[in-house]
Amino acid sequence: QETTLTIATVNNGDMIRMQGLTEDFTEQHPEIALEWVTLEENVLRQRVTQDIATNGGQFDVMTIGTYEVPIWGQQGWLVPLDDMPEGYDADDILPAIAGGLTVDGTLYAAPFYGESSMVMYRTDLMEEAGLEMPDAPTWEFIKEAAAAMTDEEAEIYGICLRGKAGWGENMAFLTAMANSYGARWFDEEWNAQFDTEAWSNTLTDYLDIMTNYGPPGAANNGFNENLALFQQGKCGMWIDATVAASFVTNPDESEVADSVGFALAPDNGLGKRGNWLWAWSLAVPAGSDAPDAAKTFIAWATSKEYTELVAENEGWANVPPGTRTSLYENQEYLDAAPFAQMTLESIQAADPTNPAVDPVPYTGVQFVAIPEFAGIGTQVGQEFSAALAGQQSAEEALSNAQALTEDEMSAAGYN
Amino acid sequence: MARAVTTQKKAIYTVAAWGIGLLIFFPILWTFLTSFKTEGTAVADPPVFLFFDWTTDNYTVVQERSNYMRYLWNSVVIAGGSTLLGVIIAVPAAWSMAFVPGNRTKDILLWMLSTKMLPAVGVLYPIYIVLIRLGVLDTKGALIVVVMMINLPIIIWMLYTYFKEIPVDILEAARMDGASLRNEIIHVLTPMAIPGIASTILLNVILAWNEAFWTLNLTADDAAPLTAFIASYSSPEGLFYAKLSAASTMAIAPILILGWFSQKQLVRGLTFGAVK
Amino acid sequence: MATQHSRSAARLMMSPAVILLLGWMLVPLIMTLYFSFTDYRPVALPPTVAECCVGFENYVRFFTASAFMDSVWTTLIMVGGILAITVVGGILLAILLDQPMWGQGVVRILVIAPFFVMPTVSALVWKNMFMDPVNGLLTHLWEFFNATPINWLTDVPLFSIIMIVSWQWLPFATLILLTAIQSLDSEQLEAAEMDGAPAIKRFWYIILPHLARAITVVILIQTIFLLSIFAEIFVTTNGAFGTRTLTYLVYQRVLESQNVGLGSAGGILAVILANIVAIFLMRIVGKNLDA
Amino acid sequence: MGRITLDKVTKSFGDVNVIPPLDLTIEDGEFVVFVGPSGCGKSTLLRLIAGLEDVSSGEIRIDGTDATNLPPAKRGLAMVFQSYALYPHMSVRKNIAFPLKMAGLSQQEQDDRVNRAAEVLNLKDYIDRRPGQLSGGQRQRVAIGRAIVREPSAFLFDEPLSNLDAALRVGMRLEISELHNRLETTMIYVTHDQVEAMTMADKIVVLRAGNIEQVGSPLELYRTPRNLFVAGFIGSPKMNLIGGAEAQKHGATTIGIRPEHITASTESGEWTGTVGVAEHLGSDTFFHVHVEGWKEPITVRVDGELSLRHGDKVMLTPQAERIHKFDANGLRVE
Amino acid sequence: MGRITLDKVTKSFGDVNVIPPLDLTIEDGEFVVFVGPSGCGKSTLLRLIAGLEDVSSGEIRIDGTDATNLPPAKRGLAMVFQSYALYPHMSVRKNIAFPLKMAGLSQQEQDDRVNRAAEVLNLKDYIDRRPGQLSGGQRQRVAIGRAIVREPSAFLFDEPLSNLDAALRVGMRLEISELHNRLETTMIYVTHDQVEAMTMADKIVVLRAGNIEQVGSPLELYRTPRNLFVAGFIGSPKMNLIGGAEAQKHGATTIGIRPEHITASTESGEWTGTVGVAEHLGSDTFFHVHVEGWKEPITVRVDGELSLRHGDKVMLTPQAERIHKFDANGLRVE
Ligand SMILES: Nc1ncnc2c1ncn2[C@@H]1O[C@H](COP(=O)(O)OP(=O)(O)OP(=O)(O)O)[C@@H](O)[C@H]1O
Ligand SMILES: Nc1ncnc2c1ncn2[C@@H]1O[C@H](COP(=O)(O)OP(=O)(O)OP(=O)(O)O)[C@@H](O)[C@H]1O
Ligand SMILES: [Mg+2]
Ligand SMILES: [Mg+2]
Repeated sequence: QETTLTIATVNNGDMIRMQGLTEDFTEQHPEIALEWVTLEENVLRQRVTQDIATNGGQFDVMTIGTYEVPIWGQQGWLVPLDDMPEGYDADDILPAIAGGLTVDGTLYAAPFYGESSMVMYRTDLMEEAGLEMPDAPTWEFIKEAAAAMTDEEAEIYGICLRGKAGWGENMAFLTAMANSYGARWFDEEWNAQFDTEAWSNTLTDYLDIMTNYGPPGAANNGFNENLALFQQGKCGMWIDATVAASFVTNPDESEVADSVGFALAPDNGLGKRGNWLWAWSLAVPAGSDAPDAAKTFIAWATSKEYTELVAENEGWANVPPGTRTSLYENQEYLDAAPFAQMTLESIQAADPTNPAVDPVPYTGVQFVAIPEFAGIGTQVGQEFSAALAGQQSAEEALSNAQALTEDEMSAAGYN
Repeated sequence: MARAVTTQKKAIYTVAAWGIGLLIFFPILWTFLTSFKTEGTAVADPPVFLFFDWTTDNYTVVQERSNYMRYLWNSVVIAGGSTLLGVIIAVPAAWSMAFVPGNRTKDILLWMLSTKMLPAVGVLYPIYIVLIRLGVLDTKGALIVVVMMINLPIIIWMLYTYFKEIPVDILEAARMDGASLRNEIIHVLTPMAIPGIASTILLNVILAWNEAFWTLNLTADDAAPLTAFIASYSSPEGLFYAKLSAASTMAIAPILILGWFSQKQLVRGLTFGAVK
Repeated sequence: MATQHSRSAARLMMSPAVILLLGWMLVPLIMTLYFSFTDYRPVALPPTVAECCVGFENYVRFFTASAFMDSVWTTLIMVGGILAITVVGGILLAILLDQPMWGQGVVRILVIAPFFVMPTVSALVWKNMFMDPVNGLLTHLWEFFNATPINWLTDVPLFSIIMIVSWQWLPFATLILLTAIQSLDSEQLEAAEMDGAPAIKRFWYIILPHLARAITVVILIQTIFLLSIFAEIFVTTNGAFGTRTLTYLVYQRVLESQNVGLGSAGGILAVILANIVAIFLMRIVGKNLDA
Repeated sequence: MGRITLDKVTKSFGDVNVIPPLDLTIEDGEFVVFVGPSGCGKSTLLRLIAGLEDVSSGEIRIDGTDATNLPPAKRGLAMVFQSYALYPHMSVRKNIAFPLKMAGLSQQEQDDRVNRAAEVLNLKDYIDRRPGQLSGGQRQRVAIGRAIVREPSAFLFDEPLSNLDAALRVGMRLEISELHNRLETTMIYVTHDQVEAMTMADKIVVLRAGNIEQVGSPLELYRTPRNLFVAGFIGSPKMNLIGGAEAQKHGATTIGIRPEHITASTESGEWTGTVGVAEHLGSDTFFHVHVEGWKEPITVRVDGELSLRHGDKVMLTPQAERIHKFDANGLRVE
Repeated sequence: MGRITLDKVTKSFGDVNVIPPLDLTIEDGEFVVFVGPSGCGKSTLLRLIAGLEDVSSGEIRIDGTDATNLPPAKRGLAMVFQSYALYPHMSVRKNIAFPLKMAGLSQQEQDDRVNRAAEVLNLKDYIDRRPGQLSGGQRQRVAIGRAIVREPSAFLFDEPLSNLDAALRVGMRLEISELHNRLETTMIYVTHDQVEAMTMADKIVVLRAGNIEQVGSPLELYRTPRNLFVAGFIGSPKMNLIGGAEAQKHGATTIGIRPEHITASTESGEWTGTVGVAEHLGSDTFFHVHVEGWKEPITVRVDGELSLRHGDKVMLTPQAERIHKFDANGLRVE
């Protein structure tokens, strides 16, 4: 009797790699067959949300993020993962990550890989510019370095940042950045805060850096576009997900593999750094008709053994990072991955329950863990992206953002 | 106007038309060429056209990542099935409207066309829910029906315009000759309308093949066609021009080849009654 | 042809198509209409599933949001722009292709090709390989001429999308118009020539009026398809920078914000607007259908 | 085996009453021609008989049995259409065999009958061509072939020659007449060409706006037209119709005299006029003569020898016994 | 003001030589008709004159000046097409005014001329309709109207009546003849209907395969056809052509005698035959008589009174002075 699991995954490298290694799983579990549905991030998110909201039951395993897990867990849409098979060692999961996947003490998703954000920079260019990157830079320094490294003639841009609209795209970066500027999305009464000085500073600085030292067309750049630019040697610095580290240091793909340095995300001395926390995790929707098989698969995909399997086949540098403490105690990994330590530190530096300088009523570092956020975040993202594209000023963008957020929040019944 | 065309004039027209033709075709050609480059050459500055080391690696990579044949098969089944089903339903309807027109015929025709104006995103939820209730989400059958419904108005309209060009006399002659309605349609109307039916089928296979909203949203795996295949390439990581090109080439090649081979039929029928 | 017998046969043979289309239209439409009067936010905390009834609240909200009017304008500009480019371009191209030349068949194959390309693919290819501000071919082209490259999708996003979609639909317009031009009775052109009309006037007074019917058909068919443009926007700008059409706005409400009630209200508004456009167009075409 | 009776048949399209109540009997073996101006309902009448249209009221009997509600195929009639209505995708052989195939005849029987028809109609050489490869006359023959293989009890022709050029028309006209002589089957033939009507018909039915104006043999109609309409419609060139004082003299509102019944001379005659257009056909010459005080010119047929030119004076004398008289209602007065 | 000369004009389409070297002069004010069977090059010749086709070699002179390379608009000719080629989207008024508009005439002048033309052609009532709302004859008139407003030095007509029905054709034929009488402009008229040719022409040009077979007035052609082709082509019904022993008697290979030049009687005559089909036109009757030993039936025109039926014996006597003799090459022998 064969069970078929339909697995929805995002089309990024680690997930694709997993598809190549499924033989290992099917050998262990001949009674389970796997079908992969690989989709681009936005499409995936829309598809799984649609499916789970209507109880469509098309998928047995879903790849979802730290944003969805707490909400969906609360809705009772996910199968609890507290009875994982023996030897799974759930306690090994990094506490910061596990915290984001747990609702009322119950784990609802298993992290496949985790990430924070950090500064990646070109050591050679930094040297040329006569500067030295501190381990924990300030925004002030980033600005200075970006100016020094920019050489538009040679198509080298001092800094590459996300500009593409979307709550998981530019807003992930900007929300995290805002945290370090002392800004927040909502005050404790769920009032939108885009009319504050802190947000104004955040956005003005962001636009300032990007227009002066960023690549052209930055308003359309997301993770992938920036990665491509960085790999081609066109960016001096790039502040983005820690997972990027393995790509930019991979000599097969990157032209600048041997001259990349890492630093913690910048701060403004207010006590919060501008880094985020994210994990792509595997969860079982409540509508699945094979929850047990699904759990078996998740256990395999997020286990230590899987990590070793990847290491064996593709090298340690390519194992999915950021989920287990044990990985960061593994010397082989630390040797193969020069960015490991920085990744771990970044992850640990993020505090989802207390993201901003001022107190907030929500959790989530670079997002607000309420269902309405996806819609609001994307609209706000579009305003900011439009500002980056030069279609409106920072003030206009902020007041539009403020208005639409207030509107949406009142419609959703928050105030 | 049949006066001698000077060779010089003809040469000018030839150059102009080829120039514009190649310009229009260029994006496809470029995609095709890029699919045989390495990622490095794909973004080389200045761009290289023909003189690079041709490699088929991208195709291998794409095939490893996703089972192309399976998506292809689903596309073929959905495009073919929906068109076939659509034609079977549309032929009698078009016959009725063309040969037994009533006062309402034109209104009905236009109403049918107006159903195409339902914004798909607006009715996704209802359709999704209906399909869940029926338990046919992610099945080829459901997709065939949905895509058929989307194209049905176009099929009916096209067939209607061809049928109208067929002289009623001939059908009446068949009737006088003792043909039943069924025989009239099978032995007389259909063979006479073959060019029109062929071009209707072609156009609708193309539309069905390229239909991207429903095929993406109503499938997960079992019924996912090439539109879903390409959706996993819309922004992969890193340098990806070559792989994107390979996947794109694979997604459009079958329909492009079909279209080219049958362009005469397609073009002949593509008038929607626009030509008198 | 019109005996009682054939009329009843006709009614019978038309019914499957009519019933199916009626079902296809009514079921979702009624459900959407119902949803539009409910509070339906399946992922809210706590979730609401079609909780009846909130009156016209959804409509009011959708209608009064500034995004609504913007999106209507965007839709009109986008559809209008594409129509203008494809019709004008199609006429010129059709006239060119109608001239004697070598390799006409091959040129036609080249011109027709974009029509076969999946919208998603076309958007991806244009976005990444042509309009990319760093690696795009157009950027290289601009640089070759020492011009400052254009950031297509951020500086002129609407125009860029119009170009991409026009590229896809130009072949369609060209083909229909070409067939129409070829159907022009050559004696009419000869008569005009005898009457002393030079080429340009023959075009203006004879060919163009002859094409009127074909042009209306092109406009009607394309409008139907263009009103629901989705993939091209989704892939290129995600609705940012003023490229959010009404369709896209509805998409954002329903699927991104998961506010089905609000989105459904938008959907109904879109249906109404689309039908206004449709009725307008169909009046014209309907008249032509008789002729 | 081909007696067709129409009993108070009417036909309306929506509000438009095309055929007012109409009675007509067509005898077995007769060659009946329906003539009348365009739009008078000839085709409609034929289609009612064929069963391609429903009558609005009244009854159609074929060989005594009520056929009013029979479908076309069951009436045992064959029709030849103006456009020929050949099946373009079938060879000549298949075209002719089609009704037999529909009737479910054996292949053997089909072949036999098709060959016989092809022989009769001289179609052997084209039997495997498609209609598109045939000339107009050949197509016409195929259409007739398709009609005769069914051995119908009557043939219906709707302007079968109007798409042919003049020379061919003459030839085909003869062929159809000969066919009728040979088959002796009822034929109903629609035309608006009165030469066709005159030369082919046993009986002509003159229609106007759905009404029968007169029924009779060609010569009957030629010699004693019942009213002005028939008088003007039958005969070529048309009968000269003269009103006013001249008609009064004969005690009528209008008199009519055919061009061939007027003698022209340069010396003496009853009427004096000037020659307008002269049409020389070689065999005959037609002069259009303007008689002072008359609105319409008088057409005169002259045998050839009289040489008159535009503007010449001419004297005309009608043959007294050939003058037709009509009253104020346009009806013939004897 | 309308003398057209063709000097060794030839025309080939690719390899196909449609017009071999051809010389022809059309005098000012003449009404010249080109006749010939389908495909003989009539339209091509007309289009060469119009300038719608380039000559392959040779020269075309209009009023003495070389027009061979002039574009159509510059030749000062107007053409009426078989399909009328009216502009379907323009009203009658606009159609007629189009050449004037192209010539840049003032609105006032345009209106004047259009009104005059409309008056002449009886188009006043339809002046604001579109061509699609007109009958065939009306369209024909509009086409002529469009031609006359330009006041051309010659009119070219390409089978202008072939799309009209028989009755209308007769009427339009007269109208065009009258127009010619009034305008006295050169007219070149293409037809394959020999009745049209006979009745309208001052001069007929008979073409066969691009060659001129004979040029002459209608009666010349009728009375002295130069060869068998012309003899068979001119005259309706066709001249009876008889070969074999009967022709030998007259010292010719073939003799020809027209139906109207044969006397029929039941009592005595030169030839004896049986009556086949009889065509009664009222005014005349045509008998098709089968004479023993002759392949083709002989057509005879009888004046009306002789009553013969199918199968009757009949005696025929040709009028001796009306017998045409042709030699082995088909050329006339006097
Ligand atoms: N299907 C129809 N619907 C409405 N009116 C019709 C229809 N068919 C014919 N008519 C009208 O009926 C009248 C008679 O038409 P019919 O075709 O019988 O004329 P006809 O004598 O055959 O003319 P023609 O010589 O032009 O063929 C016409 O006025 C025509 O407009
Ligand atoms: N454009 C062309 N290309 C090749 N051959 C042509 C062309 N136009 C005419 N012909 C040929 O030239 C010959 C003469 O044609 P034309 O049209 O002059 O004949 P016609 O006498 O007008 O015949 P009809 O009476 O049928 O109109 C025909 O054999 C025809 O096939
Ligand atoms: Mg008729
Ligand atoms: Mg011709």
